[in-house]
Formats: sequence, C-alpha cells, structure tokens
Amino acid sequence: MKKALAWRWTPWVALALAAVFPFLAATLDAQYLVRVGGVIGLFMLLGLGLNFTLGYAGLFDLGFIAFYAIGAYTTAIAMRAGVPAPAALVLAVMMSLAVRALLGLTILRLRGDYLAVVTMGFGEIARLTINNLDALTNGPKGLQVAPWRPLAFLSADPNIQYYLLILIAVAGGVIASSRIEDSRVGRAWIAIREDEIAARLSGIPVRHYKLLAFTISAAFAGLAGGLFAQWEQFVTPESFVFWESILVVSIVVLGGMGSIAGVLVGALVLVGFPPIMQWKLSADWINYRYLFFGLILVLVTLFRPQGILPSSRREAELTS
Amino acid sequence: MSASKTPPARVLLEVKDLAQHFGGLKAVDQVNLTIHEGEIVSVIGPNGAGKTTFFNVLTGVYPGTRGQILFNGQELRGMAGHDIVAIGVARTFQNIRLFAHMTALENVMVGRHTRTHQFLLGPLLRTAAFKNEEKAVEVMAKELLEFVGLKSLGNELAKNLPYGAQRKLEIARSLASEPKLLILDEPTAGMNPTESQDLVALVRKVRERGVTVLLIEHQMRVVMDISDRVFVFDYGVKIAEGKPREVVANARVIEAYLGKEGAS
Amino acid sequence: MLVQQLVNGLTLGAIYSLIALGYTLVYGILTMINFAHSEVLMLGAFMALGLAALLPAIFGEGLVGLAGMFVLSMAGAGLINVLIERFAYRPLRHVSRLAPLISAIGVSIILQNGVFIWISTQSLTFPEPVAIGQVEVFGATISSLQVIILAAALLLMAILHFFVEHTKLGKAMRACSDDIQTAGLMGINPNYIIALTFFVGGALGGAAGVLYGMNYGSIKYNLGFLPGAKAFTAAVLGGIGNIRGAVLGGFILGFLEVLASGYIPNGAQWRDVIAFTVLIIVLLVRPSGLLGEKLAEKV
Amino acid sequence: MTFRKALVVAAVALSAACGPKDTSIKIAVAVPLTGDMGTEGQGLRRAVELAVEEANASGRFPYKLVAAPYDDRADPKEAVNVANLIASDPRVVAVVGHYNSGCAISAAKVYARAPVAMVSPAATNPEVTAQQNSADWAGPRMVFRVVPTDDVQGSYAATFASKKLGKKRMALLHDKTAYGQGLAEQFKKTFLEQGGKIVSEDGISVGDKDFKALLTKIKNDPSKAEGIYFGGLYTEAGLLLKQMRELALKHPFAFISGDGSMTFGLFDVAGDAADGAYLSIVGVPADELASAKKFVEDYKARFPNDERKPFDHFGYEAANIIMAAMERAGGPDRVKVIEELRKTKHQGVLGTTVFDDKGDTTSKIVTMTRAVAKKRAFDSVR
Repeated sequence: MKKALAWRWTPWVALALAAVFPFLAATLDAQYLVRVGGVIGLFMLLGLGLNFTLGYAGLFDLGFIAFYAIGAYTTAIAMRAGVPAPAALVLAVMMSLAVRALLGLTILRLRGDYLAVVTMGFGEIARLTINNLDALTNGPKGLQVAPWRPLAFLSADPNIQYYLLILIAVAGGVIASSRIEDSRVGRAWIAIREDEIAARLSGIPVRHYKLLAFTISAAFAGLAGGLFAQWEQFVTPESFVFWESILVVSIVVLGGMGSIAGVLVGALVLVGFPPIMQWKLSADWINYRYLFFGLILVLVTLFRPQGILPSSRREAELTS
Repeated sequence: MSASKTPPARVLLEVKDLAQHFGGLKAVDQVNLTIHEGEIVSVIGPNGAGKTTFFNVLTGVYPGTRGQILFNGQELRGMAGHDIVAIGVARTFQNIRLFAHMTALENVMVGRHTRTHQFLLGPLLRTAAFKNEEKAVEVMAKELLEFVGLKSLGNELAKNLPYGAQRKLEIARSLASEPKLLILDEPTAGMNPTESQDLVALVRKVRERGVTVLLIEHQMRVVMDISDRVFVFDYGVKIAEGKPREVVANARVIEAYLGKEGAS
Repeated sequence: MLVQQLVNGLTLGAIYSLIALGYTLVYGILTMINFAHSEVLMLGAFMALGLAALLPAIFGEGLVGLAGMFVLSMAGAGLINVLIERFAYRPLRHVSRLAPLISAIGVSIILQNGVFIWISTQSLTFPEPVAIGQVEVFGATISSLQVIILAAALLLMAILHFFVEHTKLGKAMRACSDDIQTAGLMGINPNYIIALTFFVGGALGGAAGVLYGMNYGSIKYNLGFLPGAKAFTAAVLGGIGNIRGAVLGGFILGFLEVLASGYIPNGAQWRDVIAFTVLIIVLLVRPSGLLGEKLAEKV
Repeated sequence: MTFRKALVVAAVALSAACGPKDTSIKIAVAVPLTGDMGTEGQGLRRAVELAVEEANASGRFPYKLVAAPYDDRADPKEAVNVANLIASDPRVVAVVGHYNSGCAISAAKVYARAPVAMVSPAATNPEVTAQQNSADWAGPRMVFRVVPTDDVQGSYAATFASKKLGKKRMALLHDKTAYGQGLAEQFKKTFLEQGGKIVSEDGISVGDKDFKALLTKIKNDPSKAEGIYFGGLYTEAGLLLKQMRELALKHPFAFISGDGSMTFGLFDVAGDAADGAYLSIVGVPADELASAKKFVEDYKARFPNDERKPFDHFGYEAANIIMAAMERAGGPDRVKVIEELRKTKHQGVLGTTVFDDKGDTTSKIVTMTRAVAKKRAFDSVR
C-alpha cells in the first residue's frame, strides 16, 4: 500500500522538479540542459503519440516523423501567412490529424511489417514532397518563422519559455494518455494489440479503433512539430529524415511498449544521451558518440527486452 | 430425422441452407438447423467435419458462401463480427484467445464493450457519467469472475492463469456482453474429468441466467450429460440431429465416427 | 534509349534483388526485419576492398583473383551475420517481436560508426575488376561491368535456388521457414538452421556489397543504408519471406527507378516518391505482396 | 542486477572518456563529425586544428588556443543543441561553422543571443547572413561567411560555359540541397541571360548512386545537350562522371560543377573518368598564391593519411580570420572579437577577405579549373 502511494506521487514530484529546473539551471551551470530538456520533451510528445499506434494498438509505424514534419511546416506556413502563433499550432494539429486519418483509411488494412514498410514509404514521400515543392515550402532552403515568445513574463530566455511550454504539453499528453488508456477505449486498443480476432468477437469494432489510435497519434506529433518550428524559428526538410522515425520507435519499444512512464524514460535516455555526451566527452571521444548510442540500444534491449519500464496493469480492489 | 415434437420455446437461431466454401472445398454445406431459446445444444462430429468453420460463419469470421442465419429473425450474414456481438451472440475459442497481457478482470471488462458507451471525451474529462459507467463495468466484471469461480484471480495477467481458469475466463468475458446465445468451441478440450464436470456445471449455470448455449464438444460423456439436443456434422454437412440418446443410436452417426464396418 | 534504360534497370535490379534475398531469407525464418543487413552489405564491400589489395599476390590477377575475392568476402559477410544473430538476436528470440528490431538498429549503428571511426571516414576507391570495355547493342552502350554484375547476380540466384530446392540443408531451411516448431520436432536443430540462414543471407548481402563497390567504383561507411532500405522495400513488394518474390521485387524496383528518372519530366527528384507510391498501391491490392502467400489466421 | 552492472560499466567507461579540465581558450568547430556528412566535417575539423596549432606554435597568443570540435550531424536540431552548448561555455571565443545552411541558419539565432561570432566556411544559402536584416533578429550582427554565396560561382560557371566553351544548350542537375540547388539556379539565370538554353533540369538525392537512367535520358534527348552543370558535392559528381564515361558521354560533352566537387575525393570516386571535368573554385588557385600553397603543403604534412575536403581551406581561413580578430581585440572577448571581425581585411589562402555589411565576403574571384586524373590535380583554365 505504501509503495502504491509513493508511486502515485512520483509523477507530480517529477513534474514539479522539471518545472523548477530551468530557473536553477544558471546557478547549476547547466543552461545547456534546458535546451536539451526541451528537445527531450519534444520527443516525449512524439513518443506519447506513437504509443497510441504502436504501444496500445500494436500497429507498426516507421514513418511517424512525417506528422512531426507536417505539424512543423503547417505552423511555419500559417505563421508566414499571418496566422497568430497559437492558432497556427491548432492548425498544425488539425492538419496532422486530417492527413493521418486519410492515410489510415487507406493503409490500415495492411498487417504487421507490411504496414511498417508502407508507413516508412509515406515518411519518405512526405519528406521528399516537402523538399521538392519549392513554391510552398521553399524546398531545401527552408522557411523562416517569426519568433513567438508566449511566456516572456516568466523568463527572457526563449529556451526556458519553450522548455516550459513543452513541459506543459508533455504533462497534458501524459494525463490525456493515461486517462484514455484507463478507459473503455484504451482497453479496446490493448485488446486489439493482444488478439485482434478475439477483440472483434468481444464486440470491438476493430477497424474503427485502429483508425482512432492511428489518428490520435498525429495530434501529438503535429503539436510537437509546431512547437519545434516556433522554437527554432526555422524549418528545413533535413530535420525529418527516416532516422528520426526510427528514433521514435526505439523510444517506445526501449521504454516499454504501451507504458507511458516507459516512453518518458525512453525519450530521456535516447534523446538525452547524445547531447550529454557532446557536453561531457572530451574532443578525442566526440566521434564515438553514436557508437556508444548503438551500444546502449543493444545492451538495454538485451538486458531489458520488455523495455526499461514495461507497462503494468492497474490493479483493482478485489475484496469488496 | 428431426425431432417432431412441439417446439419447447421461441426460435432463437434459424440457419437455412448455409454454406462456406473455400475454393473447391465445401467446409460447410447445406446446413439447416434451428435453436430455441433456453436450450443447450451440442455440435459433434469427427475432426474436419466443419464444426468450427460453422461457428466462424455464425460469428462473422467467415462471410459464408450461401444461405441465411436468422437470429431473432435478423440476418447475421454480412454483419461485422462486433455487430453480431452487439445483437447478442458471443463466443469462446477452441485455442484459447485471451488478452494475454491484461488482467483477468480487464479481460472481462473488454467483453463489456458493446454494452458501454463512454468515448474519448468522458475519460478525458473524467465526467461523472464516465466514472459511473466504469464503476458499473468493474462491478459487473467482478460479479462475472465470481460467477465462473475466478474471484480471487482478478488481478492476475491472463497469460499467468492456469489452463482451466483461462477457459472459464473466456466464458466470463463472453458473458460480459450479455449474450442471448453463447457459442463455446470445445470448452472442455484438454481438461481432466473433474475439470470437465466443473465446466458442465458452469454451462448449466449459464443457462440458468437465461442464456442459450451452443457448443462443440468431443467428450461424449459431457455431450450426453449436458445437451438438450445434438447436431452431428460430417464433411461439412449436418447428418443428424436429435436428443443425445437418439443421435448416438443413429447409424449414420456411428458410420461417420467409426467407418462403414462399425456401422454394420 | 529504351534498350539502354532496360539494361540500366536490369543491373540496378540485380543488386537490389541480391540484397532483398538477404532480408527475405531471414524474415522467412524468424519474421524479423534484419535491420543490420545493410551494414553486412557495407562490410562485405570493405572486406572485398581489403582482399583486393591482398589477393592478387596469391591468386594472380584476373578472374581467379576476382572469384577468390568474391567467395572470401561472401564468407566473411555471412559469418558476421551469423555472429550478429548469435549475440544480438538469439537472446531475444522468444521474448518479444520488436526487441530484436531495436537490437538490430543498435548493431547497425555500431557497425556503421565503427567503420567510420576505425577504418575510414571517407570514400575509398574500389578497384576496377577488369578493364572497362563497352559494347553497342541495339543502340545501347553496355559496359563489361554491367555484364559481370548481371552474370554474378544471376549465378548466385541460381545457386541459391539449387541450394534451397535440391539440397538437404536447403530443404531443412524451407521446413523451418514454414513452421519452425514442427521442424524442431522433426529433428532439425532450429539454431543450426537459423545460423545457416543468416550465413546464406549475409553472404548474398556481402556479394551485393562487392558488386555495389564494383559498379559505383567507391565505397563509404554509410553505403549500406540506402540500398538496404530500398531492397527491403523490394522484398516487401515481392512478398516478404518469399524468395522468388524478393528477386521479382528487386527487379521491379530497379526498373521503376530507371523509368521514373528516365522518362518522367523532372522524374529524378520524384523517383522515390513514385517508387513508394507504387509500393503502397501494390500492397493495397495485394496485401501480402506480389508473390506472398495470404496469411489465413486460424480461429 | 546484471542490468545495474552494465550501467555501472557504462558510467565508468564514460567518465574515463571525459577529459580533464583545462583553461585554454577555445575556437569551436561546429560541423557534422558523424553521420552522412561526417566526411566533410572531419576535414573542416582538421583544417581548423591546423590553423590553431600553427598559431600556438607562432607564440602570437599569451594563452593556449584549442580547436574544440562539436558534432551537429548535419541535423538542425543537433546544431541548435551544439550552439546552446557553445554559447554557455565562456571559454569559446568564436565559432567556425556550420557546414549545412539549415544548421547554420538555426544555430546563428542562438549565437546572436549570446552573442558569439559565427564564421561559416561552407553554408552558402544567402539566408544565413541575410536573416540578420530581419526585424526579428535578436542580437548584434555576428554572422560572417568566408565562402561566397551561390550567385558568384553559379554565374561565373554560366559565363564560362557560354563564352569560353561556346555551349548553347546545357542540362542542369542538382542535389536538391540548399547548396546544390542554389548553384544550379544561379547558373540557369546567368546562362539564360547570355542567350543559352537549359534543355533539362533534374534534382537528385544525396546518397544516390545510380544516375545511368538520368544520364541516358540526357544523352538521348532530342534537344542534344552539350554538357551538364551539376550543383552538388564530389561524391555524386564523381559517380556522374564515372557513369557518363560508361555511357560514352565524352568530350566535347562538358561536365561543369562548383567547389563542392573540387576535391581529391572526386578522383577516389570517379577515377580516370574525372579527367576533363570543369570545376570552379572561389579565390585564387593554390598554386598561384604562396599562402595557399603553404596551406596545401602543411595540411599534407600534418595529416598525411587524410586528403583535403572541398571546404577545408575555407575552414582554415575562417579560423585564421577569427584569430586575427582576437589579436586585434587584444584578448579573447566575444563582443570585441565580433567588432574586430567586421573590420577584417585578411590576406590568406583565399586571397584578400573583406566582409560586407551583411557579413559576406566581398571576394568575387572565381577560377575555373580542369581535373587531371593522372596527376590528381586541378589545373586552372584561362
């Protein structure tokens, strides 16, 4: 019982610490970590998003970064057209959702690895289209985005502002994820992941629910993309390569499929590790960063094949 | 051949000239049968007789090639599997299909899907309606676990349950959708006599809840014990039906089971 | 021009096919995407480059040396693939379906960065195996290189076909591919057969790496990624797990790319978009690929 | 337990890899050191190291200078990470970087807030410096660029093609990157102005190996192109040359490209097929300028196993320009160095470098060279 109570408070303590951190960073000589933390947060959002598709519904998606790209470019293009920044974020989410729903309608009848390769194909199609449609996206030269400083009253440092904004988004994402997970809808998804036929013959409209999970994912990616574009004030196709999709899949699987805490830890480790090495490794070792990164992937997988924090099911009170 | 008595109750399921062909293979062909409300009916037949295929057509896994399936007068053919559950037909599987990484309780709660309504907004905002529904689902699921005798195992992951318990859990899950017709595919497969007895008792209890039961069964002792009526399948065709005693005495049935020599 | 483009497509397709075979063999037996296959391909090319410096002293110049370089690089690449399976995949075989994929991604990153750090950060010249001559056929210019590549690829495919269809080991491999548990019950040691499959797949990847090096004349630490991703696509297009499908998919992709850049205005920059769109359409019509068997799930 | 052990081992390995603290002054080299562009970045890193080592040896500075490498992987997100790391390290005086325009544009915004000077040796997108004119620019103008923007080289090559080589119809290729496409667009503009015709225009992808289909199309097109202008880097250029030869696309069919292709790597990729390719280079060729000649020799002596990459001399020059500014500033002060950089008038491997008010080099000297495979050299064409 005590342990359960401690666990209940852990997320709130973590959130509080994370929220206070950027204001202490300067004294800790760790401003760099505010930036890194923000980037980790963006990938937490991406991981939370993909967790609906891959973690809950068990649909293998290797092109998820396309929706991050769509979010980023929608935001950039909208803001350049004079749309206010918050509205641009809403547009980004809606656009990602719409494209994702259309894609899902066409390809979701494919199974397993066939779905993986088709989503990978879509990821590349999206990136190449962005790179080739110079008239709309300015092609490889990228688009500048006007600065938006939503939390200027808290800090003049844009890194701190976006760190906090992203933290709010992540916290919201975690709450939304856990609430949906622990409901009829979440149970339906996990049932589909575990056994599609049994799920259907238990009364779950499998195709609708797959489409739902697949689509909801894009809201997170679109929001993350929009925040990314606003923070960097610049978007280019180079940010949305296949490797990034693999990274997000790795975050979800390495963290623990379907486990919200797992996704957060997965992003912390996989996205945090290379920049920390950049900071802490001496010049002679800088080339080894991604060699170590690969080693981490292999070793963690071998020692924790179910993920760092595998999902655990909620325990019900049985003695009533 | 069919029993020529006055019907004991209302017709629940009426299958007319049903067929399921796979290319040239007639897995199910020309099946006509009727099931009445409140009955326990067994389907028997040698391996490969088309029993499971028949169940699969009934529950929408296969589309069927021809014929009609009328459930309470409503055509099931062409209906999606989950809609069939919604109008009151639930089933279990020959090779147990539980949601392995969910708890026993959650497995049953999933079975409640068609009888609940809360979608995204309710859970997101934790509305009162959502909380009430969740509470009700949980209460019902616990009640069902108790009903099948798994009360204390509710928090175990389904994959960690003993074999017999998994079978019972599947039944609890199907009951959660409040079916009028429960279809059990070899519920006693792999069980020892005591466990089988246990299950027979459970099936009777299910009927007492007002649920009609259709099952595939191999253990003749169970069939004789439990069934009101029996259908016999061979090569995809229904070759006999009747009360258990009548069917066992039927020459064609003996032939199907033992070959020509046995029949003569 | 059409003849020329067909020849171009044929060479490209042959290389894709060889790589695709490596993916499909492994997938057939373990239903896993061997993400590190592209690095096996790259290592095959690097071994060949190393051997190219050594072998002429032993075998002399010409075809014998060339064949020696081929066989040894293939064996080396096969061995590497076996080692990857042994240490990075086998411990995860029965644990989960996605864990081996992540491990494979890790191995791929390690190998690529290892070569980058310890062997070379830059493009290395790959020696020309024979003096490049050209023949004019039906208005198409065919180089001796293209002939060698095509011949070598087809020969390897023929050997693979013979091995799988007509030898005892090959049959055991197919049996495992159909149903690894049953095959185990029949007295086939699955670990042994899986290792064999990785060896054969890796060797084909190594061969593709050598041909790749020959065809494009230089090799680099990251050469495996792009053809690897494309060949994997080709394998899926043909029906992953199906050997003939991999070959068919490889050639189709080769032709598609050539036709897209050769005939569609501004097609080169849309080439991959076109190729992937065709893939998606094919899979929508045939969800298990062109030659893949439809998986009917037993209920 | 085993998992914990592995963690401990990893931690120990990491701490062993962390260097001891020192007090030297840093010039950051922020370029891709790993990943697909790692090859090019490693070259820049060496060039800056060479410049810094020479400065230390000369005793010009009362403190020890180091070239501190930062890896942006050619990923804009990592470039901004790196920029934040650099900005938060007070020992970094200025930055040589970044390699990609996308990285340079994003990272410059961070350097501006610090502020710390960034001198780019390779990013050619005009926006890299032009963005400082925007009303949104948060900080002083601190972006400088020793490499000329696309327009200088592209137009020179176009004039060369039409006037010197007498070409009327050219096929245009580029690698769909900011650099390659920029060069090609400028070539097209000038070539059309001079009355030439662009018969086809195609984009390829970096990493592509097989251009035979594309080259076959160009070869057989009824519009009969007389040559190709390629905007891109030496790997793709080398493969194009090699495959042109295989398809018997030879002299007088011309291949013209920019400085991204003018490197020894071209010979490694194309072999003999590189022979006769025209490549433009910004500044005076090495053999005509003593300082440039010395750089070539020193580089070879210091890094005998590594050949120079296309932008290495720009990296070397960027570092030297920064150090000259430090000298004039009288100390490693970031803001003073920015001010001194604006006043740069530097004699170096690129000739004379002066920055205009945007921070771009005013040097418009372009030389055309011709590759000679046998001696692995580029002879200047007059």
